[in-house]
Amino acid sequence: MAGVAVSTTINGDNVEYLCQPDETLLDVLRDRLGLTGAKEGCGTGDCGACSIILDDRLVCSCLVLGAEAEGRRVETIEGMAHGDRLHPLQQKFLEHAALQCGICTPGFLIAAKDLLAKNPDPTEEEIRFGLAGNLCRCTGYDKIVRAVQDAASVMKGA
Amino acid sequence: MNFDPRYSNRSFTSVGTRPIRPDGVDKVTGRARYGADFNMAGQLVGRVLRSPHPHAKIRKIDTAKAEKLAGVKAVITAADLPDLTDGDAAMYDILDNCMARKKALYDGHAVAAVAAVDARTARQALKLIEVDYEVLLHVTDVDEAMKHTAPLLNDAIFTEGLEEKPVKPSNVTKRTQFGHGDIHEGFGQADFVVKRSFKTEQTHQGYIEPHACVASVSSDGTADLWVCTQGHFVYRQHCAQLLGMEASKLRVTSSEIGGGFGGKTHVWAEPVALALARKAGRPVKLVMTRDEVFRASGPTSATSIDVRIGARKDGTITAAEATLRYSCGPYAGMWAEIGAMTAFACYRLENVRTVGYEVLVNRPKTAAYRAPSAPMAAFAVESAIDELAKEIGMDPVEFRIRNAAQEGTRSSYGPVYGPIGIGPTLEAAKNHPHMKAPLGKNQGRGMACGFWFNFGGQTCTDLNIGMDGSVSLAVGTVDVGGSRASLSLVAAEELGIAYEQVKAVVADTSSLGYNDMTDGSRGTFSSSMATISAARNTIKILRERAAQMWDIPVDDVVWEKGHAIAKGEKYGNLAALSLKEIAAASGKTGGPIAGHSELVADGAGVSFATHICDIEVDPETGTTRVLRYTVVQDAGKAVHPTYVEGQYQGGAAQGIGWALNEEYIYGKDGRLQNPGFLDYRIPVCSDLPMIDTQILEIPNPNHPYGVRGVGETSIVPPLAAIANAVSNAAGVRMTHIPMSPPRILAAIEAERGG
Amino acid sequence: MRYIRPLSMEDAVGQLAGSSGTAAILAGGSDLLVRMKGGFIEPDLILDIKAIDGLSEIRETAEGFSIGAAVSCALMGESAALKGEWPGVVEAAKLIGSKQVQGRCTITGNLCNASPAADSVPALVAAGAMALIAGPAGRRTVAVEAVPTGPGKTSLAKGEIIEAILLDRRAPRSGDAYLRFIPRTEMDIAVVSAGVNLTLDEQGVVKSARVALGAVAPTVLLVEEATEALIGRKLDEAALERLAKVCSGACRPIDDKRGTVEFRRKVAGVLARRAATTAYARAGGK
Amino acid sequence: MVEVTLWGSLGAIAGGKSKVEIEAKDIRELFRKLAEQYPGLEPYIDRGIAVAIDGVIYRDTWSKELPEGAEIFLLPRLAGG
Repeated sequence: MAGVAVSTTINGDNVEYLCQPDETLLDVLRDRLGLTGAKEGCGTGDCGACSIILDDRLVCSCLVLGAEAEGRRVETIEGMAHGDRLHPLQQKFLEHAALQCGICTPGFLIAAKDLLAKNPDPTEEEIRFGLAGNLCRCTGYDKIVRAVQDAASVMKGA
Repeated sequence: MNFDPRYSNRSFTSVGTRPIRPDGVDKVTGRARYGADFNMAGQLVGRVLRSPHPHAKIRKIDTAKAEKLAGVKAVITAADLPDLTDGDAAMYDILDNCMARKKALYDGHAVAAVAAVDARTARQALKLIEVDYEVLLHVTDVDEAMKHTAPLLNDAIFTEGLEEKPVKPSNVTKRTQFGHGDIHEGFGQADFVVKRSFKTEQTHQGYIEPHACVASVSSDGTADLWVCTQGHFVYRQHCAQLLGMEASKLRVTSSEIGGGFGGKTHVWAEPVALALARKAGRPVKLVMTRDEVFRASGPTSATSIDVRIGARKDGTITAAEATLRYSCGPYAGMWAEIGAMTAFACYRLENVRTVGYEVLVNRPKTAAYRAPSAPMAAFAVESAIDELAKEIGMDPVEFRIRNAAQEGTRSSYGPVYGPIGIGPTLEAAKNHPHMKAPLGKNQGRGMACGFWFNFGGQTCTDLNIGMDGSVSLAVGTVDVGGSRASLSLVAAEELGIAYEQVKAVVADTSSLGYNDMTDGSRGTFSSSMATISAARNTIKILRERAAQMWDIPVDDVVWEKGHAIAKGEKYGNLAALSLKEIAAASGKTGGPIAGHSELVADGAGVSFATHICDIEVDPETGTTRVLRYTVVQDAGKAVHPTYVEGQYQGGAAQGIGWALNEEYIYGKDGRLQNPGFLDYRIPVCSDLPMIDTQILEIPNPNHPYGVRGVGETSIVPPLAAIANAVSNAAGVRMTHIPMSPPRILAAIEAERGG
Repeated sequence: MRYIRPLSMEDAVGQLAGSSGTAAILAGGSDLLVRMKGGFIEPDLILDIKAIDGLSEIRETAEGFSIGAAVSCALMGESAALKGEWPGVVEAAKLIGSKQVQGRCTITGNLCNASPAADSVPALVAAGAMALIAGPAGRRTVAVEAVPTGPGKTSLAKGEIIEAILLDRRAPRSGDAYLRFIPRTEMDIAVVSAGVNLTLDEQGVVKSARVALGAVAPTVLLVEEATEALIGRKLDEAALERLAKVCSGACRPIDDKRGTVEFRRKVAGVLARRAATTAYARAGGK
Repeated sequence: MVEVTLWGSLGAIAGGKSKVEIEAKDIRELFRKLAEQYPGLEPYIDRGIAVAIDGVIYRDTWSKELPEGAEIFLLPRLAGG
């Protein structure tokens, strides 16, 4: 099986890698590039823990082949903070304790970032449906929704 | 060692505040390392071959072809995990569950495993392993399995706990009984009796992180295991015993854990990974797929429960009885026993009897799931209580208040209660605005109570003072939901310093003494007790050092607000010494400063909750919508209230999923039909409303701060609270969990006579 | 195993026609990668069609809309023109999976996966959508309901690729709607679903109607009796009752992990009725 | 002398008694004497029994004293989640 040479942009950096034709982008990120922030909770697009943004679209990286990233822009949780300055969503997740075990948190943050980019002033219902592709088993979602609401109001003010 | 755990009323500076958790930034930046986020040089990929049959004799396993495949470095079967359990039946079951020995006992039972250079090779190797099965008749339903005609899972099992010793083997491993008084007499006094049968389907803990570990075994017998677990010390003990290793040579590091809820209290893949690593001579990473998680780890019991409760016209319960049958998977358990103990624990009963039956079925080995066994029993009992209140014509809250257990009540499982919170949670629920909010068409309100024991157990904590006066707190209870924050607050409280000055870590098994696992809601209860004890031991040393620095008797030194203070007029010119100053001088005053604590935390203090919920039912489709949900629970003392709320909300959400949609669905072929998050439907964000919480604080007399465990009780009432709400909304009593739309619609149609 | 990304439809068809072994077309990948993960398929060739010119576009033509095979459902939701004319089709497309899956999945993939429970298919069938197919013998157009022939099976010949889904321009006073039943609010596969497409005359009487049901038979059902039940009537209670009844009657469902025969039968009628009510209102009926 | 209450199933093994009188000052002595007087209980004790003393449950503490007149209750050792 011949490897596929891929040249892509991840969190603003040019990255080149070789991957197998059937290897998912999630596996490439985690196993080849050491970017383990995206998690594999199911591998079938049902939990959202591996969420990334691919050319401004929110996707599950487990449902994207590594080969497909050629020439595209990938954003992962590792690129969300600027240096030591957290993104407002990250800060609000901490302040609201919107995480318990934290395994779903990177996926939620990426999905919430995409949500606010497209809808800066979402209603509670829009947040709930916007984040319905991300499973959390610890929090009951209450504090996650509140953190996103709070972040949205901070980001609007900024 | 003379630690006094008794509660003393005091005011707090740090405890009760809501700071950001110490592991938080790593978790929001993707830096935190979970089970699958760790790698070792030269690591292989481990994969497990699983039985496709629910019940089959394993005649022969031929691994020759797999071993010859290029890139395969080890293939193991049960033969590579010889029985070293020495008559320990519980350990033997764990071993057999890790790798089937003579029979595959459920769809998904491990039968062999490989380690290969990459995942693709490992997958191919699994296909080359030839297993010769003799397929046997199987049984997956708990009631079916109890019948005399049912296929036997284990012909060496004879039911324990019967008055007459049985002569035939059975799938029922044990009968247990609890209670007091005379129920016949009690029912004789009743004006109203409700008798109902209930069923609950099997659910999974549903943690988002699949089981994952990396194992490495050196030729000198030392080994390392990196693993997501609720109890790395217990994993070490079990792995060492199963593999014939010395515990001290196996260092287990607990990774960040992506949810457990009881499902990570148990070794599944870890002994297999170690055996592969030992055989291959290279580290092995073994990560379960989601499909494997559902098929071969976790689940709780499926149950079948009969309840009978009688009461007088005035609303006094005169007798209560329950028969509870819980599935254990293929190995003996004590799940019905726990159900039988908790069933009526909320009530003050003169005559009560519960009988539990542990039942073997061809399903995965039952594991603990958050207040294990209690939610199903509470579903049955609290449903019947609601129905009885209705028959008597009493408000369901009033009826419960009238019969609630209180301090001095003999519990239905035996001992007499100390100060408890069931009454206060009921009163709070009664006065909650939620209770008075108006309801619309097709909407119903339900409420229910729940009880859980809470545990303590063996706990060991180290508190080290750095040369700069900062504090390292090493605990041995895995942090499953924010306990490092709570324990840092406790250390800060005792030492009288800022929360930020404390850094808590979960130490590996070679760095700290043995700890029981984080289960039974014991994490914060036990480790806070050990942290208080360690901090007090540290303060004693700090006072001694200060006394040395001042050259005065230690008895004249007190510790206040993070400083040593020389007490009395004569020392008026001595400025208080800060922790930092004492630490800086420690090299001259006797060396490093540390406090330790090793204790058995007893007296965990039982916990009670009352939940209220509103549900709307679509009578044409059976769809439900949770409109509003309120949790009232006693925390003893909420150390970090935000995380206490989080436990309440999370437990409620899991209970809502269980009540409405989650279930293991087996086909006639005994295979699990829905081993994935698409068809095993845990609640998503848009399924739930905000979950209101009310924290009550009825101090636990057996903890210095009054802390009780809070993690589990919140999953006990939801099944019943929702069943009561759905029943009220739909106008028909729901007796089968989950109340999925087809079940609700069928019940409505049956009620209509349609 | 090979991964290739052709730049033209001719190249794609040639690669596909010339391939030996299993070939898989990759557009959104939300079904393909799941099947690969589960070990149900190990393709020798993965043909990524997203780089083919025009395949990722929604084109408005004089006849209507041409939705390229690589257009994500999220993109469909962002097309005001498409949503304006075919709200039912768009809402069906927007129900597939999560936001994450929306960013990848396509209605063509949904059609070719040939699941009886596919969300967009009943809406497309009700809409009378056509599939434009490119193959070694040139191009052909077929009704979408002719594509799936059974669970997991299609009528596409070797080397054939669906290039686009075609929707007509709307006649005045037309409306469509799609509803599905799932136990959760999101992230589920339809237990039963209904798509309804209506055109009314100036009096609000139904002139033409197409009703399609999902997950109640091996392929999506176009219910002829439902058309009969609606045409020539205003959507009064009696018409709706009759619609629900014929839809329930037309079902040939099975018991499975997602629902029972009785449940699907009953709810098919309920959904058809509710979807028809919405479609009627969208068509301007009162 | 303390009076010890056994839970239902345990009582059956101790000859149908729900309460037994034992001369024991702490949990360790209680277990030893119970095993001597009711050999059927030994496997249960080996597997683990919890002792509730005046309502407080102790799981592992041999040295815990049994005060005269205290309510002593034996319970199964439980699992948690």
